[in-house]
Amino acid sequence: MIPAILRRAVLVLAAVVALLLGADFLVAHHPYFGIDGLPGFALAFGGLAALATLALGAAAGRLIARGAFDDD
Amino acid sequence: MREHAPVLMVVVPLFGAVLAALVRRPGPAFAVALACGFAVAALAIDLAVAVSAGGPISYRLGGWAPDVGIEYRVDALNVPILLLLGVTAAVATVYARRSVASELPVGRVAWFYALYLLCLTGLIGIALTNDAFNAFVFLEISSLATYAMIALGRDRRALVAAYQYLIIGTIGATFYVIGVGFLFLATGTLNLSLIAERLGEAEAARAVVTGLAFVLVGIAMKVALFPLHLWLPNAYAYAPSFATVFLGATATKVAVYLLFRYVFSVFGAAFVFEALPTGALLIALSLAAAFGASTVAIFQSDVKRLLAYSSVGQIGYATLGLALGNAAGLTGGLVHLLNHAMMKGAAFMAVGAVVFRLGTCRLEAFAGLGRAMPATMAALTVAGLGLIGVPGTAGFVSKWYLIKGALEAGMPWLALLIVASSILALLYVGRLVELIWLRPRPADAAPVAEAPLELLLPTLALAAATIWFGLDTRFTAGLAQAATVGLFGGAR
Amino acid sequence: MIEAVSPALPLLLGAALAVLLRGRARDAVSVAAAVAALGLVLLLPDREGGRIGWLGFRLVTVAVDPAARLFGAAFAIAALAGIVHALAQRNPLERAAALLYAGAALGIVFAGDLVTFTIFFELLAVGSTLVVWSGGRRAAALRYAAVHAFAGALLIAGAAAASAGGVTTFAAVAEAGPLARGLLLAGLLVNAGAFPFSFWVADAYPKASWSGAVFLSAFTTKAAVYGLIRLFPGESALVVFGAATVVYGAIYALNTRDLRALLSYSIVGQVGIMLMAVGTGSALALAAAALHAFAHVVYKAMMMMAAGGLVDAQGRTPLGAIGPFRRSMPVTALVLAIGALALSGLPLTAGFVSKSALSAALGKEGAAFAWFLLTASSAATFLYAVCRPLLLIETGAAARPLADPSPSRLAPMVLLAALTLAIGFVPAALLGRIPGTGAIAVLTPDHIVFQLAVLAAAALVLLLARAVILPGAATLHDIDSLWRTPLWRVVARWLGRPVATYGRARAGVVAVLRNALAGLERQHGPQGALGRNWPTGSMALSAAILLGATLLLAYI
Amino acid sequence: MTDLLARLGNIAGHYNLYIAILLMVAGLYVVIARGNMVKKLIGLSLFQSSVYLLYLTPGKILGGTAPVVDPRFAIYSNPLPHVLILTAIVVGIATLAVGLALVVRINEAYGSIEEDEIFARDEATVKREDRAASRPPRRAGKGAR
Repeated sequence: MIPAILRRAVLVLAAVVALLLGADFLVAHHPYFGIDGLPGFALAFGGLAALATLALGAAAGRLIARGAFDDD
Repeated sequence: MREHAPVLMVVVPLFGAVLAALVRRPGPAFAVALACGFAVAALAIDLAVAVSAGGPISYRLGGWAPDVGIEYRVDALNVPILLLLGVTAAVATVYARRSVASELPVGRVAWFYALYLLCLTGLIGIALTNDAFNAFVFLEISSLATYAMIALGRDRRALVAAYQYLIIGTIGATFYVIGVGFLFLATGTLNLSLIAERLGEAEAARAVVTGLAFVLVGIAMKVALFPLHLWLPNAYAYAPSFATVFLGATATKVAVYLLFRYVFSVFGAAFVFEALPTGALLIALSLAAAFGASTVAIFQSDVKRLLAYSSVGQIGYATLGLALGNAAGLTGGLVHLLNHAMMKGAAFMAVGAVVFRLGTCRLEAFAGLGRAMPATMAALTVAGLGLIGVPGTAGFVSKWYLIKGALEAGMPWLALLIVASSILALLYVGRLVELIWLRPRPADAAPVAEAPLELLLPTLALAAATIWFGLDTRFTAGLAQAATVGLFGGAR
Repeated sequence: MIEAVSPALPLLLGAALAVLLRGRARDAVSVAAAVAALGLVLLLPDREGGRIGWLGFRLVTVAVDPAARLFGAAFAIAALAGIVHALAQRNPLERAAALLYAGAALGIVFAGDLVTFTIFFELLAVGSTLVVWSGGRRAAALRYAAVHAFAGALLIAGAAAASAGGVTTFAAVAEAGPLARGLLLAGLLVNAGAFPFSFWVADAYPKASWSGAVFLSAFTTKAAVYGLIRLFPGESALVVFGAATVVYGAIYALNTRDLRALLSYSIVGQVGIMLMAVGTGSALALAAAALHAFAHVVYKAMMMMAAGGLVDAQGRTPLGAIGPFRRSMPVTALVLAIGALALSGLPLTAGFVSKSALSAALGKEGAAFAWFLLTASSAATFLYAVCRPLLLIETGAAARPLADPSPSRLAPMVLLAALTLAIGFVPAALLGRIPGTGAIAVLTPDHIVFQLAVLAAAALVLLLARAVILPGAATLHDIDSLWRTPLWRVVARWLGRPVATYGRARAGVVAVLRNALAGLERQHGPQGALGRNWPTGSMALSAAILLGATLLLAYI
Repeated sequence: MTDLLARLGNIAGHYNLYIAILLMVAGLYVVIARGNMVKKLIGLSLFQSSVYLLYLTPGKILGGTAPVVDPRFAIYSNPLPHVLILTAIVVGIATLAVGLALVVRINEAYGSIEEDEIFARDEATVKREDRAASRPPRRAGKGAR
């Protein structure tokens, strides 16, 4: 993958995130648990979840990688 | 006319046999056989209706009272057997024409039908009669016709098989008649119902036990109970295909019926299982049959022989039901007679159709046949599933009752063994199914057409019955349950 | 009259006919069977019908309620789309197996008692095994068969134990003992592919044919979810199993390099979500689980079709190889994209609708753990279904000229994609038909912003942390590695012993088995003691001995 | 002493039963021990004949007459066993006839009536068939792999 495209993608995503953060202050929330009604919660939680998933996946990946296609 | 239905059932095929022998030509002889087959089926249905409506029918031959003359008796126990014989005769005879014509020289076809009708006469007679000695005579009528029918097979090994069966069958029948002699000495009568009544007050208990042993072992040889089964595989394998179909569906079943009759309505289950170690012995032999014969079936290279060994194993289930001695087991044993007749009839018919098309029934010949003869092979597959006891087929119903019977008898290990023995059936059927559906047809094999309609329709009918009676158990299980109730009501 | 006809019936009949018929007749019968099944699902009245007495049981083959109709509709749609998609498949066994498989799935859904339910589950195992088998990978099919024989045995044993009192209704399960419940639950969890029984899903599904995988993705796991809704609503253990399954699905999907394996792992992950909802147990949660199953069947079936097109075109589906297909197979690529977005729950897709329903149900129940995990799983799904594949795509030309598959394979994909979008655009059309879910507002600004924010943040994190992007492997170790590469081989390696020890031991075991078989054949084969021809005299002797033994036993 | 004599007389009085048992066992022995198919059938006939004797023995009453309906005779032998055995003899003859016919056919087909020789020939047939059958499929099997 060409890094230039990636850099542009990061910029676009950052813009989208900023936009969503703004929108989050405008919409009316219907929280179930309180914390999920805070503006920006979804962004923070999504990012944390992604980080945790990546960390877990990478850690587990070393254990479970098996190699070539199994041909039986 | 209707009150003579019991005797007509015997007389019609008997005279049919004479007629078939007299006409000498294949066409008319087949017509006679077909007419007799349907007449017998109609009479059997008529009798079944009459018995379910009005209770047991007693028919006195020549008007003599039972203790002097011969009595035919139709009750809940032999109605299923009569239906089995009648329906098999009707369905199988349709199958007969092309199959017999292709396997026998023209000059012998009429004789073959005469023998077939004689055999049918004998089997119906055994099922109908309430006279111990009369049963022996019918046993010999059917056996003699069977020996000759087997000997008509194309392979010369058929002759040896017929000879072996003749020796063993005669020894069995003689054992039986010796046993009947002891019973006659002890009770002074040959009527089964009267024997049953008088056994209680008989003084010579030793004679009664000896008679019981002779009768049971004698019938067991006809049943092909495990160590006495050695005549059966060759007889079935080398007989003409139609003879195999008919005998495989009926002959041993009638013998098992006779066993049921003696054990439950003559001697009474209590006496049989107390006086002799019958229960334990029969369970051991039945299991030996279910495991031993089924294992042998796995290694066969001739499909008729494979199915014949499977018959020995399956008969083990019927006798197992008897040996359990409780209502569920008995129902299972009886219903298995009917179900096995359907499944094995369909299987042997399908194999007969292969013989018709290919002239052989060696295992290799079945490779890839699923593409060439899909309907026939589908019927064979359904029958095979029934033999395994897959839910939704008739075979499952009988095993269900057997397992129930084993659990009720406090023998859960036996229930497990019944299930385990099904795995053996899975192996020999699986071997066939894999060959038929998953192997390619050998490149140098000649093209094969689907079996002709005359062979296909009866085959499919029995295969459909295997599924139908696996789903709708009211009829078969109902018949068997009615018989069981009758037996336990009548048992002393 | 119609209320007595189970939707399974036309499909099972079609399976039987598919064995016998050939060519166009078989195609016509297959499609007609699927259409008839779908028609029955939609037309059956909401009550019990089709009672049969069997072996003393009262079997109810048709019992319709909203959940049954929803699952039934999903299965019937998948069956119809799958059959049309598979019209180009010339393997006769697979057609019959697929019809049997679909029929069994519908039979499960409309079963009104435990016995019927169990019987159809066994049929389901048979049908699905045959579908895997007809893909041509025999060893995988045998492993699949072993797992499902085990699961089937658990179910039968559980059903037998639960109905020991003679009552075979579903309600009897609630009052059954711990053994019966445990067996049934285990049997259903294996079928659902719940952790730790998930290994078989990604082992078998990628090895099916291009057309067979569609059926596999639709039926078995979701039928098990249906079974759990019926038998174990509110069983708290399901939340634990579901959570573990969600985590498992995410980890494995993130590490695989194979498209169809990724789809299989994502099935497992989504089933995990459904399990958590079933475990929560409120009426709304159960309805939401059913809704998610419906949506998932629809978009996963179309993704499997699209993946099947790639498999067919190049034989294997490593994620990176999607690149060259984008231009030459535009429809396939588009369907795959819509599916991936629906899987991640992007607004305006069916996935967003069902995830909103789940979120509402879990939230209203106060099931915080399940709710947060569900939300996190949306982020994780977006990572493995959309972002990571995009990063892995290799550019370059395809090895050979490629094109979208034939119309009979393209049309079902496109229609299912349209359905996915239609549900996403007009959620009320579907929600209004399910009792209890009509009140859920899906396309509200806060829901949309929430979901978009979760996904965008996750994507940004992945892009920033792309140094750790997971290269993955073609195949992954799973629980089944324990017996597929025997434990003692691993132990031997740890101990530093040469692996030859293992090889020698294996050769020894094989030799022992071979000898045992030869011995069995010596005994039972045509020349063996039990199988050979015996002289007449010995037959007579055995009769005499039996008689003698009987008499002797009688007198002592 | 008289008691013993009476018992001996009683035992001796059953001599026809002993003969029946002797015939039965001898007949069965011949069936079991002889490989010649005709001799087997002779043994079978002996075996069946023993049954005739077994039935007839209790039917005869010492001092009884033939079963003729006449006021002068009060004691007569039971006619039923005689009738039964008449039937059994017919059955026996039929069996023997079928058996002998089979042996004739076997002799024509195999050129022998010794069971072990016939088995040896059958075994050779089976081996030939297996060989013939195993060749082409093996080739086809390899091609299919």
